[in-house]
Amino acid sequence: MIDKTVADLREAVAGIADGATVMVGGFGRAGQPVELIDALIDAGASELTIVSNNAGGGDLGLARLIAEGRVRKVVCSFPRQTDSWHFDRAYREGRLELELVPQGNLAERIRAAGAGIGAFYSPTAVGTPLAEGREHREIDGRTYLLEHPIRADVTLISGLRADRWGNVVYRRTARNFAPIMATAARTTVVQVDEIVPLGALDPEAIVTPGIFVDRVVAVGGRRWLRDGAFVGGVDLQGEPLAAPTAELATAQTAGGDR
Amino acid sequence: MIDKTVADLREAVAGIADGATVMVGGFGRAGQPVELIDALIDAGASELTIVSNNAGGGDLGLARLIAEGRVRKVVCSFPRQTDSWHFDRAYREGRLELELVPQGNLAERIRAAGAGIGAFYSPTAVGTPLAEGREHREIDGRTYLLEHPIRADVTLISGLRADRWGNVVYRRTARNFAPIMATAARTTVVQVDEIVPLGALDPEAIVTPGIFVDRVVAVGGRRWLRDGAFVGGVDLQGEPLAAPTAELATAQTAGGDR
Amino acid sequence: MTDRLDRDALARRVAADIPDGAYVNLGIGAPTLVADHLPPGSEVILHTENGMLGMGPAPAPGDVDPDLVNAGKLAVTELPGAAYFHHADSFGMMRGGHLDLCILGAFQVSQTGDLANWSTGAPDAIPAVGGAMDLAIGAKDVYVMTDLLTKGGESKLVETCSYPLTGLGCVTRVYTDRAVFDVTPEGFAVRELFGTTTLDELRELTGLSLTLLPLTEESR
Amino acid sequence: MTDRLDRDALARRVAADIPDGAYVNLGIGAPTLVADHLPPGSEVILHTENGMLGMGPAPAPGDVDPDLVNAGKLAVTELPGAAYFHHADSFGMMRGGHLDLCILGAFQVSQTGDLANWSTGAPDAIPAVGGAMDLAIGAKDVYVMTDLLTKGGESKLVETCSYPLTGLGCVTRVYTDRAVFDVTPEGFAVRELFGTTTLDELRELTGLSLTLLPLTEESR
Repeated sequence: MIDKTVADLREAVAGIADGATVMVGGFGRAGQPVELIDALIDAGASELTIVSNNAGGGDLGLARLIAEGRVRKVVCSFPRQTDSWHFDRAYREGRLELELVPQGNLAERIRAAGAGIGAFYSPTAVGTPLAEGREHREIDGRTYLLEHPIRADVTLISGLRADRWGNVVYRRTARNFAPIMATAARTTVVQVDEIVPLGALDPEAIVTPGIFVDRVVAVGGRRWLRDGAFVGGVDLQGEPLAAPTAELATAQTAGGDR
Repeated sequence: MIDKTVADLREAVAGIADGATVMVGGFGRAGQPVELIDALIDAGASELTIVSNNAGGGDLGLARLIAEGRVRKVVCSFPRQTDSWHFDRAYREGRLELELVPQGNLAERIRAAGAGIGAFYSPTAVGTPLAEGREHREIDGRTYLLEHPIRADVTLISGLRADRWGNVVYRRTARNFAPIMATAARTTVVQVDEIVPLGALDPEAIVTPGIFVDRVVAVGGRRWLRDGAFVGGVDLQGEPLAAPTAELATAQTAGGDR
Repeated sequence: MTDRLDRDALARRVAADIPDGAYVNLGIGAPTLVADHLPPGSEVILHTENGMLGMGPAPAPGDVDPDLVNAGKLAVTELPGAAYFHHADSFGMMRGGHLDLCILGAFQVSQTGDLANWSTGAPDAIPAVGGAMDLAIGAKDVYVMTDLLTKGGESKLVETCSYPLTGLGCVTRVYTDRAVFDVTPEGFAVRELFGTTTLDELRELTGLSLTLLPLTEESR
Repeated sequence: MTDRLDRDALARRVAADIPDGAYVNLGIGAPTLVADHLPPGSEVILHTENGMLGMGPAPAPGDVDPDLVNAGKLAVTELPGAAYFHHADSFGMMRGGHLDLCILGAFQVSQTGDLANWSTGAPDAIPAVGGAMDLAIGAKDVYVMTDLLTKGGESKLVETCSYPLTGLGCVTRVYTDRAVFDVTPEGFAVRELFGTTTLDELRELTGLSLTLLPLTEESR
């Protein structure tokens, strides 16, 4: 019998070695696997290369991993945020290396790794400083840059629900990089709010089939819903986000439509 | 207001010119947009280049299009079937050209067209006759072939349900090539069993977002469910498939889960 | 000063040019204001590159959903007809030319349509590009929405960008607080003048030999 | 003749080697019989390249669903835990090395693991490749399941394939009606002999200098 669920977060991140390349899902805080990152910090690995869209904000998750000095290099598109003080400090002090990749190339390079594509030509970044020293090629009158896959030892992502085969569904824009990162690592670990029985997920709506998933751990409703320790960003006026209303929280975690 | 639904099949295929490149969804008969192909035959276009996984079976759909002499060239992975007599005859008589593409390269080349990838390196077909004369490249010790996108003027596909924005969901393995073909043509036309109100499709489960779709036409329950004119293939023993039971047909078209 | 459009008025002006049914990406920052000024009854489908089509306005306070944010990581809502997808699909949508329009901010735009909007090249800055380079080449039209001048009074419309480029020859139109410019094979052409602004003033401010589109003469 | 495994027995023999939890693609034709012989209680997840994981056995007569077929276009069923996806995702899954095992038929397998299974090169044949070339390179292990000899009595195990290739050096093991062979750096090594078949007989039938795996000696 296949059962990819593990008992706790410690087991979920077991075996991540010093120097490992770790993909971390999330776009800002949406979809960031904060509980897995906390477990990774507890497990003690260091000298990590992190592949993620951002480099953490505030004092938790990726930001905390960097603050703890565990990260040697970040591969991302957008490290700079109003609250990326931990990354900023480490970068300015020369304590970590940054590889900047345009967001779409980052996504496509991760997908290429998972899909067995050797390399591909992208039109993004042609004529910019990020094109310097790269292979250029003209195809049908347009110039492209050669882009190579980005692989990882481990992927850490956050989903809404999973079953014991490792099938995963996500919630709204928390999906972002998770489905492609799941395909690009030797070991893919998923935290979900809830593990459901096999067959409970609609086969037409499964976003990440279990073939890409090695370990699943349930973390309960995420922190911002569970205990009021809401950590969201700012609204359109730049004001801090309020925690969701109790009704919304209930609707969203009660096994409703999504 | 956006309304991509059109009144009838004639309008759905309007404007397809002689010599056009037309992508046609389906894997065998699963997902083949038979009603749209019939309308295309009625509309009269000829000298077509067809991009599809197969080249038709029996006497309907793609097979009929070929039988009617409308096809100049077929780009596909597997034209030969036990019942591909119309293709076989036209090919042997030199009345149409065949470009054979391995199925995975066919799919990835179609995706590349839709995703703005200039070209990509695939490991498939290296060392085979289909690699002859192609650009080879060694990447990280493995040999790859350069593959270019396949684009079309028009894509004809079949879905289960759509809304007026052109969001589409499919049914089981009838999905196959449709979602990628929808992205790779200037005009994408979708036949569905049923058009549903905007908001009726689960945003987490939409497979083809409306941005890729230009026209949607409702054809009712497909023929094999609607009027008993079931046209399916053979079972594991090679026996012709029986038409589905009435209960199954009801369950599948009554707006049930899928 | 009153002749210049303020940010909201400019957003309204840009919004008026977006046709019903268009698929539009508003990037981050000021251009996202355009969403608030779309003509009532018009259906414009907003794409956010973090994986959504059919993005709606900011939620009411207390209805914020941290799983539902835009590219600027601000809270948004979901309209009926919305769809979610992953990042590779989202940028494929963009790179594949399926969006009708991107509206972006800019540090500089050159008369050949080159865009600089991701870096001022300051040596001590932490580089961050996000989706800027993908957006710059990822739509049938790329409009820039910006003040004509920097805070220091320098023209953002230039002969050649001095800042690091985001994309080559990608901008098709520039909406500024003083005028609207099309990027043409002959350089910038003034499409519309706001308030009392004149062509000569614009030539002086930009140092460019601007032309006037026939359309503009009419509309005055 | 009775010492040779028939097709069902061979399928059962292959099935016995598939570990619980494996992701397996059975191609089309004879290898699909393996599905009927998986050990009871073992969960093996079948992939069909036309867009499904968790494929179940053929449906009962009258329960056929033409929207639910395998790569051979035959009716199948859906198991709890199944998932559907499109063709690019399906072949990405394969090409990306996520499948544990593909089981394929063959016209010829060379001692370096080259596979020929899509074309006999007959000049009048209509060429058709389907997913054969993608499958050949698309799994951690590629097993071939075939009779050792053609109907004309020629060995399908060869020094070098004379038929057009499907993939280079991709086959890792060959299950035949007379023996099981591993592809090793030293060529074919016999892993298991069926019935009274001997190594010498196999050498004679194939014309190859076969070695015997230590495992085989033990198991006799």
